[in-house]
Amino acid sequence: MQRNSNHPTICKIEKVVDETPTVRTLTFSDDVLSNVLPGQFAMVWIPGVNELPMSVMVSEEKGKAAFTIRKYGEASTALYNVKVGEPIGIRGPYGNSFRIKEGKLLLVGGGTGLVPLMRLLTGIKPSDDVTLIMGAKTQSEVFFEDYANKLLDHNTHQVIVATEDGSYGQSGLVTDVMDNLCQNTKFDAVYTCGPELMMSKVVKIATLKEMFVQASLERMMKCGVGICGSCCVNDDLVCKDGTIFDGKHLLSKSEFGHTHRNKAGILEAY
Amino acid sequence: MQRNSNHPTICKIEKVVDETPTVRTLTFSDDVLSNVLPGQFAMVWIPGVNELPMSVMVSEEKGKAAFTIRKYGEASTALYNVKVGEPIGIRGPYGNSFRIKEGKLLLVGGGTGLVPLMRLLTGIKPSDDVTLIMGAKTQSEVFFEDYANKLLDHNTHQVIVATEDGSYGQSGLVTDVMDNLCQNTKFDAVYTCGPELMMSKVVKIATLKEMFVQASLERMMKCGVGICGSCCVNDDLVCKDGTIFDGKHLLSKSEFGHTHRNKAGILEAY
Amino acid sequence: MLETKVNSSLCTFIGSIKLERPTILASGILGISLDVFNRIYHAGAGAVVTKSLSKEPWEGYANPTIFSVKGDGWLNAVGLSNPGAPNFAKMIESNKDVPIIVSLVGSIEDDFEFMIKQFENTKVLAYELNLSCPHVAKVGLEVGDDPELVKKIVKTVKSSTDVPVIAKVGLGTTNYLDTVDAACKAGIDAITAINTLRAMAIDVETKRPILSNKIGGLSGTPIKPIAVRCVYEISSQHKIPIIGCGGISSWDDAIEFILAGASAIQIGSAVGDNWIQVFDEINKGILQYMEKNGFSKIEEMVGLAKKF
Amino acid sequence: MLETKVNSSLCTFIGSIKLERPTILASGILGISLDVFNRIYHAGAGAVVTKSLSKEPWEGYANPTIFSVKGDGWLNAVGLSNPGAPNFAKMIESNKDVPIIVSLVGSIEDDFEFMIKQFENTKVLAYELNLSCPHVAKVGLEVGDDPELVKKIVKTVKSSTDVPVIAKVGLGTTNYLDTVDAACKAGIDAITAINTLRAMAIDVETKRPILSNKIGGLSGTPIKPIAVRCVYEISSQHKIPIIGCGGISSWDDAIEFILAGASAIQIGSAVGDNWIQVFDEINKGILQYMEKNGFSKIEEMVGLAKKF
Ligand SMILES: Cc1cc2nc3c(=O)[nH]c(=O)nc-3n(C[C@H](O)[C@H](O)[C@H](O)COP(=O)(O)OP(=O)(O)OC[C@H]3O[C@@H](n4cnc5c(N)ncnc54)[C@H](O)[C@@H]3O)c2cc1C
Ligand SMILES: Cc1cc2nc3c(=O)[nH]c(=O)nc-3n(C[C@H](O)[C@H](O)[C@H](O)COP(=O)(O)OP(=O)(O)OC[C@H]3O[C@@H](n4cnc5c(N)ncnc54)[C@H](O)[C@@H]3O)c2cc1C
Ligand SMILES: Cc1cc2nc3c(=O)[nH]c(=O)nc-3n(C[C@H](O)[C@H](O)[C@H](O)COP(=O)(O)O)c2cc1C
Ligand SMILES: Cc1cc2nc3c(=O)[nH]c(=O)nc-3n(C[C@H](O)[C@H](O)[C@H](O)COP(=O)(O)O)c2cc1C
Ligand code: FES
Ligand code: FES
Repeated sequence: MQRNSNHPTICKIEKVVDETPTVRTLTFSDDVLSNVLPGQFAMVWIPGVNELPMSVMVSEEKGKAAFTIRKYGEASTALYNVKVGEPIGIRGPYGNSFRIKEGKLLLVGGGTGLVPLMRLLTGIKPSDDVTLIMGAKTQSEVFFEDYANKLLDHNTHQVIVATEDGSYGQSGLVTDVMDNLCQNTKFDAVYTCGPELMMSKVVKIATLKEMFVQASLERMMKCGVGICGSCCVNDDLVCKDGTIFDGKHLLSKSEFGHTHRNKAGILEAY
Repeated sequence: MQRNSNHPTICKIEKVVDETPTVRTLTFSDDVLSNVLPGQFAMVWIPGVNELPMSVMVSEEKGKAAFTIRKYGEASTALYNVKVGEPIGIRGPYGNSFRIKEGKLLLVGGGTGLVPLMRLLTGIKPSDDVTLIMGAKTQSEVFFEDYANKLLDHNTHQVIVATEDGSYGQSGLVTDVMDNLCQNTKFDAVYTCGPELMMSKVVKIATLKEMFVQASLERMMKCGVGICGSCCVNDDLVCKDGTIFDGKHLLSKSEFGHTHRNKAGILEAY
Repeated sequence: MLETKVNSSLCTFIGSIKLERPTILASGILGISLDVFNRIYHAGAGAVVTKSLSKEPWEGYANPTIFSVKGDGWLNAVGLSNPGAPNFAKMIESNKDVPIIVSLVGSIEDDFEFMIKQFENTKVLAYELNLSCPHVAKVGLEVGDDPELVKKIVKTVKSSTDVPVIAKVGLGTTNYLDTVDAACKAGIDAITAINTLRAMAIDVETKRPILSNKIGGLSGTPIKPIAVRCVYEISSQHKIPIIGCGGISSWDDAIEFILAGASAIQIGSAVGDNWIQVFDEINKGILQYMEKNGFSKIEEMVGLAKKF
Repeated sequence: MLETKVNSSLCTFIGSIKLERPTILASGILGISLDVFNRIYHAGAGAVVTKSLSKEPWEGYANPTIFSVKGDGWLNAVGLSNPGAPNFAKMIESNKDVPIIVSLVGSIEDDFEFMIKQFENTKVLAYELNLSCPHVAKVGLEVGDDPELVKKIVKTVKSSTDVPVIAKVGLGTTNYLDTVDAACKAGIDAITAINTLRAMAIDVETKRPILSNKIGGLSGTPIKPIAVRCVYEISSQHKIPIIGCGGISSWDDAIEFILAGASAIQIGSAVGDNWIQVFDEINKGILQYMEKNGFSKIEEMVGLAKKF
């Protein structure tokens, strides 16, 4: 069987790790997905249930890749529940990747939005000075803190956790933390992934301070290849033109941070 | 337009040369056909008329190839009549090629069967000692004599012409000439192409004298790629397993030299 | 601006519908947002067809809804997800520049009449009736397979609007030429041929049909020779203008449809393979072909293959 | 000897027809000579189907009759050239080893009855009625599109012979499932699905249809998803054994058809792409798949995709 990157290839889950009570990482062997660019995603088929776009998570083992899933609706919960030895289908990788700059880098992530940022960390230079702000509702929902510190072992770095309820790390939103940090520090680049309202704020702060910023967008996706149109943000197709866009570009789009489309393609406010 | 070797590619005829009152050479530009192996053929589409298998003839110009056609039935006559600037379609090249040996080589050709032998001459070593016997009904039907001599300029060689009516060269059949020659000379290899009864005789003579011999067969062809079955000789498909076969192999086939199939696939005696 | 955008040789007529360029975005491809229509128009498309719209919004089927198969084909069963005609009409109200063909899907005359009313105040180049989606019950091909119903629908639609109306046909369980015939008799202005072909893929590892709807529609390169045949057959039997669709991904594909009898062509799956520059590439290729072959207008080429 | 030739796991039953291996040479492919049948059988095919035979010898159409198209497809209009049933019967009289399925084409019951008589003294594994060739007038698909005529033909044939009879169906201008239904009601033993699909290619340089018959049949990779769908539909509606055919070129294609409901599969165009080792390659792939997935018999896999 010849691989066709737009046709589901079956992989068996080899390892399941609970990151938090609602977030799990499923690891599997796949040469193609183990080598994606930071920010790229795959369409993941849960046989008999649905197919979902998922950022490709780093695996420490060669030839392996992973997905880190928050259980949410029917489809993500089904994927979350896939057991070791069970099959999923993957197609891709799709999407562009972060333009990785050098120097003082700021990464701002929330929830599973941390996934593409983790892979980004595997692509930076040892000379970079990296600040990662990661957000969660509460202490038990914090994940990837240790892993981020480990990936940044050889860099000047700080990993700041912010919880909304203040149960761990700093209290409040990641954007509050960012706002504070940016009073005194100018970063060479800011990268963000997470809830769109959060990203919208990150982009605005960074742009105000004239810092280069990129955000990775999420939209309803069906094809992942620029056919169905379901992922559009104004005239951009997130799957094909993105998922990563420059902040300046995003601020020119009336839909960014305001609306997204539902399954019928109707615009809904965030 | 991407080339597909099994789909007709259109070429325009650039030169027409009359070889005899019934034989013409049409030259055209085509990189692929200019580089075929000796013995390979193409399927040639005469738009609106038919498509015929044709051995690919050598052209002296780089990037060009040719067909040398005897006008015979409707299709070959239509091809014969294609004018400079008119289009034909070609697909291929198809078929295997002669296994070229070294030393004393004997080539025996009749009519347009000389075409693959001419290309074979372009592939031999300067150290080879080459004898070419070419047959024709009568003087006016002799062609490629000068061209063969030219191709063999740097070799020890002789080109012997035999006409059935004795109007030119030796009188009689090429096989008579061959029989005589082989009384005293053992060739390292014999190659033949032409009417099947002639080839059958050549193969027999060579085999009797324990000389390596290969013949290039002609059969009704539709697909050229081993689908339609119309070109079969016992369990061989001439287009795919041939057109060139070793003499020993051919002598084990009850149909070689005896029968061929018509358009309906019915066996007919030669 | 692209050179092909201002070249009058590329201008074509589908009956009374005039297009600056013969390349049209097919229905269901990127077809849910006015901003995207603008982008595709400016990328070179002569017109865009909307996603097929129904009276009410439809969510469509669960994923997987689209993936590719061997031989450069695509299989889809999106399930006609769309925001519904009323929402959509509102969204494109502000349209000024883009030649938009509104695709409609429904089960009976009244559905179509209702939807057309929604677009009364909107700039619409033409309507395309989807009589051919092969994987949604009671609409599309199930309508197209019933020539009597088609006749009724076309009559109703034609009496509800002055905008030209196109019928999009496909291969179903009756003779599609009867459907074409019914549409022509009822006064249709043009025919689009063809839609996707009913098809399926099974994953051998999980042993399941891959599409959530199990059966879907095949599009792209694989269906081209079938679509060319249909355009040739329709144009051999009717004087109706034809829009060719099915597997067009390069300029020579487009020319093949034009020679078979199409006055314009639609491009769908190729957008997934070659992205939206495909329109400009095909336009350029058509222009070069016309220059090389001494044609000055698209219509000079339409149906030339029928001569033989 | 090939390892797959003696492996009983590959054995399959098409109703009462037992095959050592599930891979069959499709009709019209290399199908005119007993010596070639022997070769293909020994290369791994579980059976061979002859070229479709008519009462009289037919010359078929002028070339071009076969060429390939984009997407790994083939277009052909050979025009059912064949030596005629009487000549052919004589030729295969000496057959001892090869499981030969004789394909027959005709317009009325009597044609088929006449032809079957010719084979009375010949070892024939089964007859396959070609109700689906899409490019020759008055036979093939024109017969298959008429379920009443199909019923008559099948009844006549079934009463003329004890050898199992298979009907080969394709997609025409009526619902092919009605044809299947008619054949089943008349007592057919199995269904082969599908034949080539009516299609066409035009050369843009000469502006001509390439096939001398203009319209022909599309085969190979492009039609696979359509063929899989048909096998799935037939097996979902009827208890009849099915032979899957259309675009099979690798073991996973074969498995896809088996999961859809086929008890055996036929291979046509892939012979042109991969030559006759394709039978052995596919047999080996099926065996490996069976081992990996814990199947010990083909029949355990037949129709598994219908569960979902
Ligand atoms: C590029 C990209 C990368 C993503 N990466 C991750 C990741 O690494 N981890 C993770 O947990 N989640 C990720 N998601 C989100 C994920 O795809 C699902 O949207 C989410 O898991 C909720 O799905 P659900 O079907 O369970 O919820 P549902 O209850 O069905 O839907 C909840 C909401 O999720 C969104 N949604 C549902 N289906 C889709 C779909 N096919 N495409 C996009 N959005 C959809 C819609 O906004 C919907 O309203 C990513 C999304 C995108 C677009
Ligand atoms: C591999 C190969 C290479 C050939 N090379 C040349 C060549 O270089 N020059 C040349 O003049 N001829 C060549 N021929 C012969 C040529 O293809 C024609 O057979 C011949 O020109 C007569 O064709 P016709 O249609 O004009 O005659 P017709 O009157 O139609 O047929 C006369 C006889 O030609 C043979 N024939 C017809 N059509 C075909 C066909 N499609 N395939 C094979 N045989 C056919 C049949 O035996 C037929 O009875 C070659 C044939 C083959 C198989
Ligand atoms: C994902 C997808 C969605 C489609 N949706 C529609 C639709 O809503 N209405 C319609 O008439 N055709 C629809 N089609 C069919 C296309 O418009 C077109 O007829 C078909 O894909 C063949 O063209 P192509 O080979 O260029 O893709 C859809 C096709 C695809 C691939
Ligand atoms: C050159 C050619 C000739 C064919 N002739 C016949 C025929 O005589 N009878 C028949 O039933 N099918 C005929 N077919 C159809 C094949 O048997 C088969 O159904 C079809 O090609 C699809 O299978 P494939 O995709 O594996 O080729 C022919 C196909 C080709 C390509
Ligand atoms: S997901 Fe289909 S266009 Fe982006
Ligand atoms: S010409 Fe068709 S098999 Fe040889």
